[in-house]
Amino acid sequence: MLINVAETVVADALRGMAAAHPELTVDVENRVIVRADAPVAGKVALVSGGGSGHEPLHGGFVGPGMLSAACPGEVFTSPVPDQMVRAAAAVDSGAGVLFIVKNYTGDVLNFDMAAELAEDEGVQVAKVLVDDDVAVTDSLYTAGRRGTGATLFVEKLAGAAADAGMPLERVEAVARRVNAGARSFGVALTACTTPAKGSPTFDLPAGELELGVGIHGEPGRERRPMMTSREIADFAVNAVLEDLNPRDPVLLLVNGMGGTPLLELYGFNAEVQRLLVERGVPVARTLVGNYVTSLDMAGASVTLCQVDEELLRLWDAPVRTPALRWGV
Amino acid sequence: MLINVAETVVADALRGMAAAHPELTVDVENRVIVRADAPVAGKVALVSGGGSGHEPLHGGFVGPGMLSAACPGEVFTSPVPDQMVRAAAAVDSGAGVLFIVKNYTGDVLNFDMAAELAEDEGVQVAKVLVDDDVAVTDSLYTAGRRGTGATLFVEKLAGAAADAGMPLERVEAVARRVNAGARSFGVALTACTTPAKGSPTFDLPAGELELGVGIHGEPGRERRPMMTSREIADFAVNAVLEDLNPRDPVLLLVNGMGGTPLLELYGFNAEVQRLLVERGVPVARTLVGNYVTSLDMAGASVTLCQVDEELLRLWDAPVRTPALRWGV
Amino acid sequence: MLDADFFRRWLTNAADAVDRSAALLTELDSPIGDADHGSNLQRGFTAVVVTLEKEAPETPGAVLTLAGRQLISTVGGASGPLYGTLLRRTGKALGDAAEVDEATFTEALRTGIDAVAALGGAAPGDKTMLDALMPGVDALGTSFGAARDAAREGALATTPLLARKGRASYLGERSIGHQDPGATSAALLFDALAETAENPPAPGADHG
Amino acid sequence: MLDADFFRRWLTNAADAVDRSAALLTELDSPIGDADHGSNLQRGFTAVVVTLEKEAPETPGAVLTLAGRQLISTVGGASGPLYGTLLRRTGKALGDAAEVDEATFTEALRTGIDAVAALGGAAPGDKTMLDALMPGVDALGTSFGAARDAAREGALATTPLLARKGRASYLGERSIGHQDPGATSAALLFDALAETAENPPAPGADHG
Ligand SMILES: Nc1ncnc2c1ncn2[C@@H]1O[C@H](COP(=O)(O)OP(=O)(O)O)[C@@H](O)[C@H]1O
Ligand SMILES: Nc1ncnc2c1ncn2[C@@H]1O[C@H](COP(=O)(O)OP(=O)(O)O)[C@@H](O)[C@H]1O
Ligand SMILES: [Mg+2]
Ligand SMILES: [Mg+2]
Ligand SMILES: [Mg+2]
Ligand SMILES: [Mg+2]
Repeated sequence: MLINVAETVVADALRGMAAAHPELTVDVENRVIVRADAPVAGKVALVSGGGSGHEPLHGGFVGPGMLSAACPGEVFTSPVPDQMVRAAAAVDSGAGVLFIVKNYTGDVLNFDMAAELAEDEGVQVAKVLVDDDVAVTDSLYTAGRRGTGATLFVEKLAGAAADAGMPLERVEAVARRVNAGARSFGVALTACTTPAKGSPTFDLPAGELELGVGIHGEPGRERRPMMTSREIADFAVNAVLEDLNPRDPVLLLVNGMGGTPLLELYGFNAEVQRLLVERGVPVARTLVGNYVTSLDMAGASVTLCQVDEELLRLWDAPVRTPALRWGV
Repeated sequence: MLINVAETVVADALRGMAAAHPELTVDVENRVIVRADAPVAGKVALVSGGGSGHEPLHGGFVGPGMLSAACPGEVFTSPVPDQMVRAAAAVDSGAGVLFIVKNYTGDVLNFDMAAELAEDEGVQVAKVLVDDDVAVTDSLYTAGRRGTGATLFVEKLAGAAADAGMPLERVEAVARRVNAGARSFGVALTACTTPAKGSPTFDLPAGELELGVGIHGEPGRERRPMMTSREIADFAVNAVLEDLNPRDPVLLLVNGMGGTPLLELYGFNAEVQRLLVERGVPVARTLVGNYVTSLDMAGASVTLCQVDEELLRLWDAPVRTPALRWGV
Repeated sequence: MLDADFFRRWLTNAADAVDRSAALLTELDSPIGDADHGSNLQRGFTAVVVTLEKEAPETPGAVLTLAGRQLISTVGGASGPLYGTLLRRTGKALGDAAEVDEATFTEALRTGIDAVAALGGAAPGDKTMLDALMPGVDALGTSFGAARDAAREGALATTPLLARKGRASYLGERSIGHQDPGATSAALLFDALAETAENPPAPGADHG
Repeated sequence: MLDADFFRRWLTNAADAVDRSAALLTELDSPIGDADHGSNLQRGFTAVVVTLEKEAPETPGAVLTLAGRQLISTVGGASGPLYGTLLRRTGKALGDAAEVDEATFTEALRTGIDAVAALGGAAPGDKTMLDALMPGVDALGTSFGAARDAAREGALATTPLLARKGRASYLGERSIGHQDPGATSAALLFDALAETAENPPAPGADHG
């Protein structure tokens, strides 16, 4: 690992972000990344966060048209409520704050506590839970579906809604609509190595892969002998379409877990798109890259997000963040 | 590896690029990626290329403000002259074509042949060689310094010069000036795995690293026990500054080799910038990310590129490519 | 009777135990979690010890409430709010008495554990920290030693369970056969409690 | 006398040899290169065989020129233009004679090898394909078998050399102790040449 010591990994990264991105205000000590022009008068603010190790999520999505602030926790560990309260206070213009929370016990509990505290301080807070991962059965017997790739769509589309001047309830409604129409499935070809552990989080021999993994270096639902890109695409797309029957066109995210070369990701995208054509699912926009990662894990995930005309317009709306940029 | 078979990796990736980027015209069979609006009347065109496995270099840099076309070879193998000739014909508006060539025997020989052939076909061709890697002594006893991270700067700044309407000689002069003022140094924490070989290109035990690597999975100049991010930054920055004594401010690229998480890269950037402050080198702009990669290799490189006012203006000029985007 | 110093020593002993077992906890969190439980608790309990030293709260309730708040502010993850709530609610239940007897503490701890169950929505048998906390507090009526043994057994007994809460639940059947890291750290807390009770400070020692 | 068919068979044998040794060539290209020499040549020679079959050039010169052009168009890397130039220039030097004698071929091959040296700027001893090509062509005056042996020895003798050209030169001293992949493939070409000469086609066989 290219680190100093495990204990300073997050602080070191924040110092590096501060140096690279003058358009962000990075509070290294309190671990809050805020767009430098916050609060933006009259606009709803978006705060997200979660464990570190998923970069560019979330810090790389802070900026006009997307997040107002991000709270990075320790590697794979939800941030603490203090961070979210501080972020909310920094970005609230009076129009309220939307917390975007991936559905993990830790994230949910910490954001819940933060919401209470922030409201005590007079900030109007709404929350949206992202739970798009079809590998987990959403039942009483699990912590519920995990939040993975759809987080990018929720953050972008709700960010555009806020940018368009929508009030908090409407921004929240957009976020919920996006999450409701988005599903993901991920595979791992290797485990990842966390700084604290210093060795792979689980044992995955070359020549095998894990189907249905999340983004925290956990093993998936099932181990299989290595499959081809085409077979993996087949499995992932089928898993997603079993759960989502899109009537509208979709946004497609072919996401790398961090250690998979872009060359392979693009090849994987070719297979995914071929299948979607076969299945009659029109792809309105495609994003290929390492956006919601698990440190150095090799693997990929497929997220489909169905979009009506309004959501598509919000997707195309300008965004200017370190990792996602288009429009003016 | 997330692939079908080694033989189709490049073609598969090109199909995936075509599906993801409607703003590019991708000729999968002939392996040429061209911006869809080429040729652009009155403007000099830029053609680059090299082995695949370095993505987003070069295909991800095709678009307004940067490359007109890219020619991807097999993994780590220079493309063939036929590709470059075809690319040149597709993008030449009559104002001439600049070939941007990384200094490797294969790239140089193939681009040289292509230049002759393209000129036979009536295209005015200029060439610029990128050779920024200080790990290689530039002497009669080597193939000369390698082209690595500076390629991004040459492609961006010459692209902006062409976009500004400069004639071929001036675009070429800009490219040469950029290369002359740019130096890089890279380290590897792991080897990479090419599809054709299917196993790491060299043996690097955990707990050791290679100093002075290129971008083709070759070992470096020297193997050492693992160093901290700070020590590696120290070594890299010193190696670069031994060869480059910048009077002007610099553009800084803290580049990931592909397998190093963004979290670690930002931490590494913090160390690099701390050192540059200590050494009195003003950093005008910073770019942190996986831009010039070696498949899944873990590691990073540091590139400094000194810029006068004109070059800084060209850096800030708009660019709209899959991997680099800013301005309008 | 248990005074503020007793609880301070408990938490200090717990911090030491977490330090010693951090690698083990993270190791247990690898096959069925995300390999951070040890470093999470280490960060939290280190901060607790520092805060208790600095703020020197003077009642058992204040010690536990402060420690709980500190865990919430430094741990993150699932275990931060859960352990934080455990201590905070236990502390609140103790009120501002200068000393409490064992029965009062047992009842307060049960309140804290109930708060954990309410917050996390887990029940005994779901393969979580509750599987050590519940038997631990149940045996506390008998003795500190009995509580230690019961919590330890509870932690060990999580191995054959199918996880229904927390990250391990994502694994479904594959969560079976692994000991729950949170139950293991919960057992450490009872360990430290027994250790604290069994090793009273030398009379006349400076209680800070 | 050597006719077009002889050269076609040479290149077909060479393609077979490259196929058989592709993994070895890539393996040799790993410690001091970029692990692609085997797949590079395999791609190229496969294409050469296909083209020769399709276009059926009728003179030795035309066979070699076409094969060289095909290598340039399909191999890429350093070896593509170098081996392509080798065959193309050798072919050009043979002119359009329908048959050539061994001495003429030897001289033409020397021209081709000189073109490789001029193009790549390498000298003997630089640890490149030239270290097998040069001794090979020098011994060709004696016999095809002698050329094979000399080229093979030349390839083996690259092991202790310090590389001064190509990727291996980036390694400096660390290039010492590894056999050069390009010299190894060059020896394969002489191998295939000897094999071709030693196994004339059965009289009356269809020469396509
Ligand atoms: N809903 C819950 N109720 C009670 N305990 C839980 C719950 N979810 C998780 N836990 C406990 O938390 C432990 C994991 O803590 P930790 O690894 O620090 O957090 P995270 O899972 O966020 O990485 C689990 O082993 C389990 O004992
Ligand atoms: N300048 C040169 N002159 C002659 N031969 C060279 C030169 N550079 C490289 N070679 C030969 O090419 C071989 C490598 O070929 P290959 O691996 O196919 O290309 P690349 O180095 O571009 O990956 C080397 O082993 C060496 O024999
Ligand atoms: Mg965690
Ligand atoms: Mg090569
Ligand atoms: Mg954990
Ligand atoms: Mg090679």
